[in-house]
Amino acid sequence: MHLDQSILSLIVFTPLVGAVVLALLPDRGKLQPAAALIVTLLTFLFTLHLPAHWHSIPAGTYNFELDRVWIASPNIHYHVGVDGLSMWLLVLSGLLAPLGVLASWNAIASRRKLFYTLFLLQQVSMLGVFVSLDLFLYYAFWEMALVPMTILIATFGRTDNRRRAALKYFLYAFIPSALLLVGMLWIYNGTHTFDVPTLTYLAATHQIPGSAQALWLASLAFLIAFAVKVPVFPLHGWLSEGIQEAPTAAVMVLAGKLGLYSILRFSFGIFPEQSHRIAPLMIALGAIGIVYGALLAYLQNDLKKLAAYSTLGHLSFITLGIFTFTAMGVDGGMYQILNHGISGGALFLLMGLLYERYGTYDMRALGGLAKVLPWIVTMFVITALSNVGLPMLNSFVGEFLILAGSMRTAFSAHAVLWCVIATTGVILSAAYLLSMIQRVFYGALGTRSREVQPIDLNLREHVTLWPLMILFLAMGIGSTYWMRSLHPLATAYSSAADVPPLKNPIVHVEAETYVPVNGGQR
Amino acid sequence: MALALFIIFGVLCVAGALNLLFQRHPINSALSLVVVMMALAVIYWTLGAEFLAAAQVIVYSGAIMVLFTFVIMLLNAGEEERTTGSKAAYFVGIPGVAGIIALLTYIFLHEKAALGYARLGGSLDTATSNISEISRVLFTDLLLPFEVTSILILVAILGAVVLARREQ
Amino acid sequence: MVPIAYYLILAAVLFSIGIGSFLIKRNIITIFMSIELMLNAVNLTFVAFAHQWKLIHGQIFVFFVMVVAAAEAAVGLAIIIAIFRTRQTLNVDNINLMKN
Amino acid sequence: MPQLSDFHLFLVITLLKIVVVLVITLTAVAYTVLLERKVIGRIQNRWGPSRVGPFGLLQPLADGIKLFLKEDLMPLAVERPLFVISPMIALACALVSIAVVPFGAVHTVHGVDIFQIADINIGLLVILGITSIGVYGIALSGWSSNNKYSLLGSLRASAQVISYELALGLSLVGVVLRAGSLRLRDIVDSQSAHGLLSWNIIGGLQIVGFFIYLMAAYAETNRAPFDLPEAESELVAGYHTEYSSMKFAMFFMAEYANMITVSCVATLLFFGGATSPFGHMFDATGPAWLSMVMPVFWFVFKVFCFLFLYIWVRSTLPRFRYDQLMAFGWKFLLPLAMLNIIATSLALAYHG
Amino acid sequence: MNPNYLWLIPVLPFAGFLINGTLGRKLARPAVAGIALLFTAIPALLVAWLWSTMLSTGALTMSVTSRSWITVPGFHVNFAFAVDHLTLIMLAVVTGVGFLIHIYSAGYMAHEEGYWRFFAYLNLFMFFMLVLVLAANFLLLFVGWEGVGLASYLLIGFYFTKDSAANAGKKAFVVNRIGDFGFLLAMFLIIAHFGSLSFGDVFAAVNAHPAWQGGFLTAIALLLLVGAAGKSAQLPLYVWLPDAMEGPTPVSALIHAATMVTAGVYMVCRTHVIFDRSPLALSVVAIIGAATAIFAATIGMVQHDIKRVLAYSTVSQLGYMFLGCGVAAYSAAVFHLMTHAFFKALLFLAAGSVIHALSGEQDMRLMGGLKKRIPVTYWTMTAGVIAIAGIPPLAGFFSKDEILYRTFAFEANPMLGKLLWAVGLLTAGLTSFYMFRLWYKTFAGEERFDEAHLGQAHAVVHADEHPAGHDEGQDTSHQGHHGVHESPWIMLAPLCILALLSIIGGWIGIPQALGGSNHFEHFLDPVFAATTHAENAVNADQVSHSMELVLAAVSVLVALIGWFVARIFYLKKPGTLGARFGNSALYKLVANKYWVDEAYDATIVQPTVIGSRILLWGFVENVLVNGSGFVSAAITRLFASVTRKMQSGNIRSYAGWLAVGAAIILIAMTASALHIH
Repeated sequence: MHLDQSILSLIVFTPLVGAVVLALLPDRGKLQPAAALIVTLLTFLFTLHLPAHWHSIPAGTYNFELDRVWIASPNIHYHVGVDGLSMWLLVLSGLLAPLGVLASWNAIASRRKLFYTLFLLQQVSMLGVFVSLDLFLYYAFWEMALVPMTILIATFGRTDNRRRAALKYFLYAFIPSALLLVGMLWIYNGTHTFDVPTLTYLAATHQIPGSAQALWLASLAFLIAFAVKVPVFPLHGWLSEGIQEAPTAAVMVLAGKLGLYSILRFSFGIFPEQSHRIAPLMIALGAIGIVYGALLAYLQNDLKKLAAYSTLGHLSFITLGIFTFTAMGVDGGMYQILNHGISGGALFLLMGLLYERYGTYDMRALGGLAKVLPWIVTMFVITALSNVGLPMLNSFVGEFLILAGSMRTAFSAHAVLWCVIATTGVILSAAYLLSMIQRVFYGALGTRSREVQPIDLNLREHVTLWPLMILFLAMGIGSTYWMRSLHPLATAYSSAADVPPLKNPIVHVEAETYVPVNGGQR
Repeated sequence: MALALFIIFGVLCVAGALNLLFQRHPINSALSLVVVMMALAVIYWTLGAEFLAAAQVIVYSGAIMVLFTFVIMLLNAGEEERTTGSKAAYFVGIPGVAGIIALLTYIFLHEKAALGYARLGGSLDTATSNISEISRVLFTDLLLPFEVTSILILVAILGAVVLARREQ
Repeated sequence: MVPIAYYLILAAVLFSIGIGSFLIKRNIITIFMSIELMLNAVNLTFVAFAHQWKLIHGQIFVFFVMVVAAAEAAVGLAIIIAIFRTRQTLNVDNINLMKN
Repeated sequence: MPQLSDFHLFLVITLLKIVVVLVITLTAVAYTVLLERKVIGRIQNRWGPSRVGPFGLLQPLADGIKLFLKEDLMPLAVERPLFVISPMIALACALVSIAVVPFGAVHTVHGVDIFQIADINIGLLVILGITSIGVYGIALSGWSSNNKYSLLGSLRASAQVISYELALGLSLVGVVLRAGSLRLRDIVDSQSAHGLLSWNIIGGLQIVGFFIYLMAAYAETNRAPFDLPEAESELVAGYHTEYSSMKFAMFFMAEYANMITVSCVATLLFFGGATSPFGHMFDATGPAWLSMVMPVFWFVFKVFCFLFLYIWVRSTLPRFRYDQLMAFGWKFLLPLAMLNIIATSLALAYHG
Repeated sequence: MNPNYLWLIPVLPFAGFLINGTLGRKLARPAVAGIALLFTAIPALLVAWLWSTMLSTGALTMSVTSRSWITVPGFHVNFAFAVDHLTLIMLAVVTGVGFLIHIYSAGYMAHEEGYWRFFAYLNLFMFFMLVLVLAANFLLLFVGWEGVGLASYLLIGFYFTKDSAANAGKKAFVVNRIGDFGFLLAMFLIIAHFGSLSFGDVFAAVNAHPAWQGGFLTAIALLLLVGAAGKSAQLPLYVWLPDAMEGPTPVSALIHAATMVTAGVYMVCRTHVIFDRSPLALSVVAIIGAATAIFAATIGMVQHDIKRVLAYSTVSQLGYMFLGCGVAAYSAAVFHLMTHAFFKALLFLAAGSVIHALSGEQDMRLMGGLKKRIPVTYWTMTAGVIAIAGIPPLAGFFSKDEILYRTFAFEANPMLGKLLWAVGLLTAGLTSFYMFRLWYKTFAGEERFDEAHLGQAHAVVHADEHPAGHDEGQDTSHQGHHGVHESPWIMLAPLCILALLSIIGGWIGIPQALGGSNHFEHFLDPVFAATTHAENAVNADQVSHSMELVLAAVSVLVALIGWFVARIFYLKKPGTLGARFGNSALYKLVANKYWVDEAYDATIVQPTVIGSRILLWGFVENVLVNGSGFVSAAITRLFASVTRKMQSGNIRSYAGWLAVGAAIILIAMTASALHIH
């Protein structure tokens, strides 16, 4: 098989093989992290194949496609492929994984085997979600993502509250997933296919059978499952505790990507009209979430909590952007998914470094660290600025496009109002992030920072952080390089009028062609 | 003759099963079960499944039930006590059992004609013998499940050894 | 010529007796045996249907069931032995670790 | 007998066959005992039974009468039904196997083969199956006796039987592979081409399989050197300690019947069964009845040789220790049997 | 000159920033300063070259566009620089003054911890400031806009171990962000209406539609004004600038006086096409400007911290500039911007020199009589004070007078014009007063400082704050040389140059009424052409020339009065004014800066914080969001308490339920099957 066909499978299953290998290796010294590092680097290397061999394609078509029958009846395929969005998400996940391993190098001191095995499994499921073009395959990976993360939180959480946090995370993610499954099966019942391109085509040509009411409910089932995973504003009950407890490597991939990608690919793809219908609500929730997250972040004394609400704010930005259904908003939203992965990831990494040194996330106990940790403070400030959305750094491009799009959206009667509310987010985010910098790094030495011998970044930590810092700048200046491949999708979602042509015309759409296997023998 | 065989061994089956139910000593139950299995082996044979009949005798009667007997002897299990652990078992379960048996019987009788009749001896129209047909399918089409099954057995052996081994 | 339905009814009867025995018996080994009985009942339906459809696969399935039953018996009995060692009883009414 | 339908004729002839074979077998059992006593006596440099009848030939009869007339003791603590039924199981299982053994060339009367009671296409499996059922007799007898020596003996016996059953079964696979059938007639036929040379043990290169079979068979029948269940020095008399009179006789008979069965199987599988060692060399000579009787003669002769071997071994070899027995079975015979299967199948695949 | 060299102008300081930022820690101090100066000097030379090229070729504009920066379907933004005359002036000011201040800093900061950091930040600032002025579209302008805010944040918080400095930096950034909020919204509106952010496209579109008046253009203009007000410290958002004086003095000179804070003025001028279409917005600009001017001036009168006086003076002067913009006298505003850059930078640097001389003392009450001790500083500062006071023929007079005259002659709304002129005039008097007050208190009178203990009091104070060591902070570094001393020449040379500029800088814009030719305004004509044509008509009027003369005389008079008053109260009878008004409510109000900070805190910050703590955190988050989870958990638990009885732990009961369940499923299947039949 040509490499272009097998590359996605290679990407997804390399960590799986790695997980198996790790499970077999002994838990001795740094063997486990070293092996995990090799595996994740290898995966990252594979993901780099994608942008290197990328062909420009119209929306609704996919590169590196591979479509094999998995289960003949029900009609489930092993169908993988990527478009611009999923490609960059793969690369992003590929990049974050080795960084996560490096971040856990010393932070995880016991039960390393369990940690890295679960981490790799989590990686598998996440990569799998991004490449799946079959709903069922996707669902398998989607659910699989839940388990390792839950165990990671429950086992490697920071405080005694970890079990609770893990349970919360699990329930919040799992219960709506059941809705998703029902919605999926309902769709399958009507169309007899799980194939996403086919479903997208059917949806675009209004061929998905079912009453408007039923379609609406199905779309809600999809959206709620995704919105909880994002999380969108009132559904973020799990986020704060989850982020507080999860170890650095896990928290970097905890929120955002999966849910948002799923909304873009499945909610928008399969339920375009229903998504338009709910857009006003989502726009409002996005705007409120931005302000809400920022205000709550401002109140926190705990770094991780602050980061949690900051995450909520950023994800609300993206939600707002993609639901504007303007080319700017959707493009910016997708770009912001990548940005959030990097900026948020860097923030969590740095907080993890502080925690490794000082054993606390409490800002009241820290303070005055700038004097003694010059490199950390430099990185922290740059990261905070990236999160604030300073121009020339990555997040600005996304946030700007999102907000500009929200001003222009046709899907909300009060677009300008929501745009204004959302834009206050730029003030508030500056307020809380700079307060955080000030409380942790400026002023006099805090109680905890006085007790601990300061240690600045070592080589490993430099290696972990520099790629992100360089990416901040690169993605802030050269955004077109990344966004080129996102445009088709953005265009498709912004102008729902024209239907993307389907590469492979579908054959089995009529319900009559479906014959139960032994139905004829009675 | 087929009917005669069926009735003889069918009755033997049911009698054995009921004996299993009513005997209070586990060893008697076990022997009743052996009877059921032997009788079933004959019924298999009448349905043209000679290989299964032999396998039933060797595997079930000769291995599994011996194992049961062994364990009973090893644990020196006595007659069971009449404890009342669960009312649900009686008040819910027995009607459920009755319902199942009644329904299944009803369905099978209802569909009697559709289900057809059994011919004594070979059920396969093909000239090849039952056993070679089984082995052909088993070692060609279903080779993977077959091999997986052998792994299962291996795992079961190891599991049994680990479980039953006395703690050091 | 025996109707296939009779074989199936026989299987149903055996199966029901198996369940009934499961419900009534207290001795865990006997309960285990009733499971075997149920398995056998199901096997009978497989064989009967294999006969009806003239397909060998029913018999092969029975073969697999037997193998699984053997594995299950081995592991199950080992568990019973382990339970007996710790709790000194074979009465399931006294074995309720799952309670609460 | 024109008034009899085919079916009734079949029934009648079969019943007749059963009766004849049973009688012959039981007689054989009785005289095997005598043979054993005589041979062992000679080996131990004494006469053996010689008082009853000429050369002691009526000794089995005397023994039989004695056992029949003895008081049938029923200990108080036994599980009565099982205590009674287990010797029956043991004997029945020992005798039933004979039913599928072809002890002569094919010779039909009214469409019924008179030198074999039942010609089943899974004959070999039937023998294995019935052998495996035989364990119950031993196991139950020991347990129902409610005597710790009996129980230990029966546990030993059944563990031993189950363990060696594996090696036994596997040792036969090579033969089955070569014949391509489980029907005993087919197996015999597969060895009939060139007499001695095409026997499985020589032509089929199953000598390893044969020796595995031989060991396993000795263990299966609880015979020396594997007679641990009846080790007098440790367990009084093993599982039949509490038995007396007829019930004891049944166990006794079962043991020897098993010996005969096992010898039959060995003959059938490895020594060409009822075929002549000279192949078809003398087929044409002699009258028709001779061609009917000669195979039976050859069969009986071969079985006799095996029985003699049994006795010879018993009087020669000492008893194993129990752990040695198990280790020998699991760690030596079983892998060897598997190697034998692999080698055989490879060879067959190479030739085929 | 090849337009591609334009890229070099901002990129070189950025390179300096990168080098100093990454390697500076390991480099020697002269190397650090050398790098920073080199990467500032080259752009300055490039600007000079640019200037000469443009003058010689007569080319009005020069622009350069790179590949796309942000592209989405239907919208794209490039990296694009454009130079016109307005930009050229800004470039000259930024690079020129910036370079001088770099030189000064090399001396001023010589003993500071984090020398490399300081120069890295300064270079970063230069980069962003140059991007800001060179930008050819709104977004790139915004890049510079935010960037200078960042640099300002970093530099204000340079002494980050001091809480006040860190607070001030944060405050500056956040308040600036409020302005940016307006700027962003303005950009969104522009995108929504024009589909482009390029100055060229937008202004061309506006010019092409004369019918567009007010409406959305007013909205855009007002939002831009919010941005400008934030950056240029105008009335509602000025609060950050006085606090920003926590930064090192060269920073105050460069960022918070000469360049960054004028970005708002620059932006209004740059987008004057939009403002011109909205009289309402212009009026608001003018009113805000005037109000800020007088408001800040009043506060400036009573400050004791020398830098704070200058800070309020900056706010006030920026108000003048806004006033100029508001009456569409853009060239006058830019003129004032330029002269202000000269004299305010001078004043700050001189003040820095004073502070340096007094080892970190900033309180004017503890100064006095320094005239003899630091003569160069004294004389240069004098030039600056006279310039800002608006006394001819120094620079401040011409530019300020131009604005006042234009205000008086404001045609669109004569009433408002007269009113604002009055306010401006009053402010001019106040400016003169407080500047001379500063001058007298610093240089004249008796020496009120305790020379023996100079710097030590601060050292003690700071020792309390920083027990960790004596090597921290700005003040302790001055301990090395006790006694009042003149600054080294590396600091004085820039002072002298700036003093010279403050004196002669105004001469390029002498109005025709005073016999000049107003070169400056004509130079800017191409940029403000559309607006200034109308003004020229006024200028052409001889009557207005005489009027202009009268007005100039009045303003000079007011300035002299201010000087005179200051002379009475601070030279002749020091202390009398304080004695009379020291306890009055008015004084307290002014001295406490009208309690604006407190008012903002009480009306905006605290309600937000408390509201979000109680309502959002207490109610929404913990009751609604988390509570919903608890409620659903409780409901589940309720159900479970019933159904769990089924799970008795007895395997037989499980089997019973299993059996009945199987039966039920069978019944259902049978029923449905029969139904189908």
